[in-house]
Amino acid sequence: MTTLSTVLGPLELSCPVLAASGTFGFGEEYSSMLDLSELGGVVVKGLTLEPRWGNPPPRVVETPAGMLNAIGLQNPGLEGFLEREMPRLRHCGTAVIVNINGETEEEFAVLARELSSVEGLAALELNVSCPNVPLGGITFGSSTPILQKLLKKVRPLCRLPLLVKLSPNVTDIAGLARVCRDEGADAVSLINTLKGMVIDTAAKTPLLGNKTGGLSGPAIRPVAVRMVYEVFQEVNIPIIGMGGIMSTEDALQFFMAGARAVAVGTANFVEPRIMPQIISGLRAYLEEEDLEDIGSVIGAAHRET
Amino acid sequence: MTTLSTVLGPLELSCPVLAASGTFGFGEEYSSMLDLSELGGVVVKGLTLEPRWGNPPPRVVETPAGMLNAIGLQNPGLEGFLEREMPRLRHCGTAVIVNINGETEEEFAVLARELSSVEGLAALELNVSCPNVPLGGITFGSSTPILQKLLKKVRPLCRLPLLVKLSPNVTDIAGLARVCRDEGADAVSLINTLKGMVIDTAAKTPLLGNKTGGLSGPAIRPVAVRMVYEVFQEVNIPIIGMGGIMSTEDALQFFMAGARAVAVGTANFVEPRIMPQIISGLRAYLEEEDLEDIGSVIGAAHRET
Amino acid sequence: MQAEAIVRKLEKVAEDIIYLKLEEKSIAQLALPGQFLHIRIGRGVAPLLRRPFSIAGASPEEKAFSILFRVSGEGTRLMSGLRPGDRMDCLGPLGRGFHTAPLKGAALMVAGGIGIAPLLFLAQHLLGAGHKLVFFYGAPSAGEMVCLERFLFNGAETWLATEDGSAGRRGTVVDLLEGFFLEGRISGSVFACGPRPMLKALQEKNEQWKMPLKFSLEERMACGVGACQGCVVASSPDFMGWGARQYHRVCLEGPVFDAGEVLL
Amino acid sequence: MQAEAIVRKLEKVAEDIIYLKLEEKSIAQLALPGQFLHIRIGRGVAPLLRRPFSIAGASPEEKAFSILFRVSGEGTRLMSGLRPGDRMDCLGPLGRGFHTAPLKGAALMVAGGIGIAPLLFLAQHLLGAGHKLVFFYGAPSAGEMVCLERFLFNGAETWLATEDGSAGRRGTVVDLLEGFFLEGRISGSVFACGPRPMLKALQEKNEQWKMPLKFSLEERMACGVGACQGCVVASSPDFMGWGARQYHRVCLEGPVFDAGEVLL
Ligand SMILES: Cc1cc2nc3c(=O)[nH]c(=O)nc-3n(C[C@H](O)[C@H](O)[C@H](O)COP(=O)(O)OP(=O)(O)OC[C@H]3O[C@@H](n4cnc5c(N)ncnc54)[C@H](O)[C@@H]3O)c2cc1C
Ligand SMILES: Cc1cc2nc3c(=O)[nH]c(=O)nc-3n(C[C@H](O)[C@H](O)[C@H](O)COP(=O)(O)OP(=O)(O)OC[C@H]3O[C@@H](n4cnc5c(N)ncnc54)[C@H](O)[C@@H]3O)c2cc1C
Ligand SMILES: Cc1cc2nc3c(=O)[nH]c(=O)nc-3n(C[C@H](O)[C@H](O)[C@H](O)COP(=O)(O)O)c2cc1C
Ligand SMILES: Cc1cc2nc3c(=O)[nH]c(=O)nc-3n(C[C@H](O)[C@H](O)[C@H](O)COP(=O)(O)O)c2cc1C
Ligand code: FES
Ligand code: FES
Repeated sequence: MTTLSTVLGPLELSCPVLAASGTFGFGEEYSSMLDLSELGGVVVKGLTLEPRWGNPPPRVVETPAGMLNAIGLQNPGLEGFLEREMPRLRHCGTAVIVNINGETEEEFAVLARELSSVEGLAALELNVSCPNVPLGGITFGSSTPILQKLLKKVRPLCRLPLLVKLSPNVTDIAGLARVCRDEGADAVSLINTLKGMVIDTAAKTPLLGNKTGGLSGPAIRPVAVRMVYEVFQEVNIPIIGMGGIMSTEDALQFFMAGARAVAVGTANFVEPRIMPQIISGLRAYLEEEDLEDIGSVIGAAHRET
Repeated sequence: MTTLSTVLGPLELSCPVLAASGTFGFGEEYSSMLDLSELGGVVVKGLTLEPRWGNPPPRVVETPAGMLNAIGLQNPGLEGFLEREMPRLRHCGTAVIVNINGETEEEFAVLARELSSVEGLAALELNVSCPNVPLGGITFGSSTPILQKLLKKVRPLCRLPLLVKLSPNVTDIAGLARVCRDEGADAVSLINTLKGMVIDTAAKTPLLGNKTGGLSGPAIRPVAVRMVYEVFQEVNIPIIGMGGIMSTEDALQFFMAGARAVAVGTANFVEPRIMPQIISGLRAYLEEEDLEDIGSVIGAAHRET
Repeated sequence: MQAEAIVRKLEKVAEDIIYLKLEEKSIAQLALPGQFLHIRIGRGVAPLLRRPFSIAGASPEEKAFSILFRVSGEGTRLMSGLRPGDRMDCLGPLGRGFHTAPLKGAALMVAGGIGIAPLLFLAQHLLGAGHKLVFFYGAPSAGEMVCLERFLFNGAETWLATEDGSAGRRGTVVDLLEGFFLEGRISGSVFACGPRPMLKALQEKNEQWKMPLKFSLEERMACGVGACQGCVVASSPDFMGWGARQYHRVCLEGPVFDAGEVLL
Repeated sequence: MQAEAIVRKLEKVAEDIIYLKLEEKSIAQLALPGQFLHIRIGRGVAPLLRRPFSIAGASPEEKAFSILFRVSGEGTRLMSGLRPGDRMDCLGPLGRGFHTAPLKGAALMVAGGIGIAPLLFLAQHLLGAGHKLVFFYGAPSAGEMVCLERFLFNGAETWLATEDGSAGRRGTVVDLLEGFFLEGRISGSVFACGPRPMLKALQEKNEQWKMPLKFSLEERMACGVGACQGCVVASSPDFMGWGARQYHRVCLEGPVFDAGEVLL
């Protein structure tokens, strides 16, 4: 029997395919279209301490083989999440990972501490890479000392497996991943969106309400694969790979580059059943290649041939 | 009469559309398909002091709405360029800009000095952003102190207008542009390619001979437009914008974001007559909008509405 | 919820406007007026996202439904090349449609341009239920109007307005409607769809008319099912408060809203 | 050099192999065997780059030419949906073809799989000029072989090899050819096209055979016209030296090379 189970430090997943944060809501919207228990897990929409209304519309725009979003972390806040979403999520049948966001170290700390005692969560994902908020967000993930300071504060308070979601809008992704490892993060999520802009030439103004947005989808896949490859090569920390995954073949690129799990984001919008499809594709691949587990594919592109 | 002429410091162009370096050879290959004198100028393939054979194949691969290249600066070297290419280029009827590359400051300095006395060149473009060479290249364009040191050395030796081609693979593009301005560069070229990778899953290895390559084409356009917008907003230096331009509409996004000229790269491969088409499209646009010159479009997306 | 529909007919019904008849049983059965389909164009990565289109009519007996679309960009250009027998991947029916009961007085349908699409479906329902119906239809010019008679064969009172005066009254459809209200010639519930400025004008004027007013909104969408928060429209201030949304999702809470719910 | 050709015929001639006949006057007139066309698929951004295809035949009288392609990815999949009357944007004819004069002895055509395409065109030329021609054609199985009789109606000696033995000799086409040489049954100039490992095997064996050997290479291309340096193949060491290229561009110096020119 082949197995798709995968281990990222203390986080064990029955299947290495997750729903990426912000693209799967709180797991409810797609639950009529697929069986959540087939997934490796769901990373829920970015959560903040207080409720957030997000950015003014337009918030999304298609770009060549990709899209920009500038949602701006619209979410019900910690309390709203615990009251309205968590009771259902707890029984959704798959690992639930909460993507947490703060404007200050203190906010991250409170979220990490409070959520650590919530029953039914598999891990926290520290989002230090949101390009769409004026405070916090990407600034925490753009400089090693700032990230280090944040992790020194948050890591001790977080009793769940701690993932750190890094930004591709940086000169040295491996340097940031190294800080994560050194400060005890259990894994890094690579990558969040690239900061981009579309100008509405008729209106002579940036199209998005927030002016800039985050680029996701197949367009960014080569950048994402490269960053996973680079971090795998240089830093000894488990990686969750994402960015433009639309097929089993795409997912395999990430595994071979070194990811121990992958997340699917934008593709959910295009093809709501894409995750189960990729999962069965991976199973078929392992069988065809006569491999026992997905582990034998992880990092394969690094072996000398 | 509408005019497309544009001014970037000491560099005056009759038309604001250039061929991007590395995508138009030394201007010869496409000369049977279009009249070079219609163009604003040609930035020739990256030149090094000594001849370079470049990277092993495969060197190019298509990606969603883009491509990776890892040519590795194959070129005939300064001497070969002056002997074999320059005599023809001098009479090609358009502004010729040489994209120069060094492994050391000294190599950049020699190139800048030698080329300054060559008759028939309009400007030099200092490439501090090539992602495909092991030495020099992008390292000069990834850190402000290193870039500053290079410019302090090269600027005084360069008697031609000096453009600096920046890399998008950085945390703070505006900071690098600021150094360019402070050190007397005449303009910045934004952007070079994003570093990316494609893995050949059948072979379980990176597809390109060089493993990584530079991502260009429409896929990166939102990133390029954003960087032009950001630099225009924060730094007072003329900008040549590029990245995924395939149409007049795309070019207008760059002008509105703040570029005084644009360059077309990958699109030349798709549609060899794309530059003349964009140029007549711009002319038609100015007439429809009843504008006298392209200058009135530049930076338009920054005006409050 | 996701289904492959088969193209049965594709017809140009006005300048750049195409009528597409499709066959798919469950959509034909489930569709309610005002709901939309989120359609994938091709199998590639560009166009990447699905495109939302209102359902313009449905016939459970024929297992068929239709959409009416304006060729305005790359996706609709590709759709205009569809041929009978081609397959189209549809998500839907999605969203909250026009909830009509109880209807006081006539149903006043106010359409701007391609906004006619969901109203044709609504008209089909209302005419079927024996309601009185008056159509107000505006477009830039006669050439951009779809021939209503092909859709409203049961007969419905119809008034036209064009910006260039090439058909009906010169002016906007809102002006046209206002004339009727001012003259006291009409009253009833207003159902509208069209460009944002038209809906905004309606919303403003309705502060005086005070008719029940529902309209269908458009906003750029990614998921189409409420998961991404991409397609929002601001709530009207009356709807705010602790715990309330400041933004409604057009795809889930809409696309049809009561005029009082949103801030345009 | 850039032209819009019109699809005249599209025919499946083997498992996943499609014969496409196109009409465009100047390409039909200028095409030389071994040259290729760089074809844009659709008008969108994905597929982005043009795709190179060898010209498989041309008839200036009919203003027509043909290509033969294997459906192997997104671009060729889209091409397989072309219909008569559709337009195809072609750059070309490009590259250096088979320069055949002076031909000593027979022309030995060695094709592996879809590599048959340029050799069909070459055969058309050589047969026309009255040359003796022998075809060696290999493929994984009979099902993947195009029916040669539709292309070589003038008749030419033909020998087949398949890996599974389902047609002709079991084994590779290079083994097949070697048999002929070892038995001394044949000699002449060799023209080859096929997968890289096949060409490499030919090149190696030819160190003993010492026949004139030319082959057509494939490499990933961007521009197709020599501008990007994307499509290179290493020069054989004999060709190196100061000022010489270490890499040849397949699109400009090739796609046809003398076996001695390149290092595979
Ligand atoms: C609920 C709803 C119902 C609609 N019903 C109809 C209908 O019945 N008939 C019809 O012709 N059009 C309708 N539209 C608009 C239609 O979705 C757009 O015209 C279409 O998406 C344009 O796609 P394109 O690729 O041709 O244009 P492009 O401009 O190339 O599209 C680029 C991106 O912008 C989005 N976009 C562009 N215009 C609009 C728009 N007006 N609204 C939302 N997104 C847009 C596209 O979906 C795509 O993501 C509806 C929109 C919504 C939200
Ligand atoms: C000079 C030359 C002549 C050719 N002649 C023929 C022919 O007559 N018939 C035929 O079936 N094929 C021929 N090929 C191969 C053909 O170009 C590829 O099969 C085709 O590009 C695949 O495109 P795709 O979109 O279906 O595949 P994808 O794999 O989706 O293509 C992705 C990218 O890889 C490139 N690519 C993939 N395979 C090849 C390949 N083998 N060689 C070069 N680039 C490739 C594509 O051009 C594209 O840029 C030739 C190649 C060259 C270089
Ligand atoms: C609409 C949208 C909303 C997103 N919201 C979040 C978020 O709240 N937190 C986060 O860490 N990433 C967020 N992301 C980033 C995705 O989780 C993912 O990292 C990125 O989209 C790349 O993957 P993809 O190309 O598969 O979409 C969002 C992406 C999209 C498209
Ligand atoms: C094949 C290829 C070769 C390139 N070579 C160079 C180079 O030598 N020097 C340089 O500064 N940029 C080089 N570039 C980058 C382009 O000049 C341009 O900055 C980039 O491709 C973005 O523009 P585009 O999307 O229009 O191609 C190269 C790009 C491509 C595709
Ligand atoms: S489109 Fe995603 S929430 Fe409406
Ligand atoms: S493909 Fe550009 S040089 Fe050959």
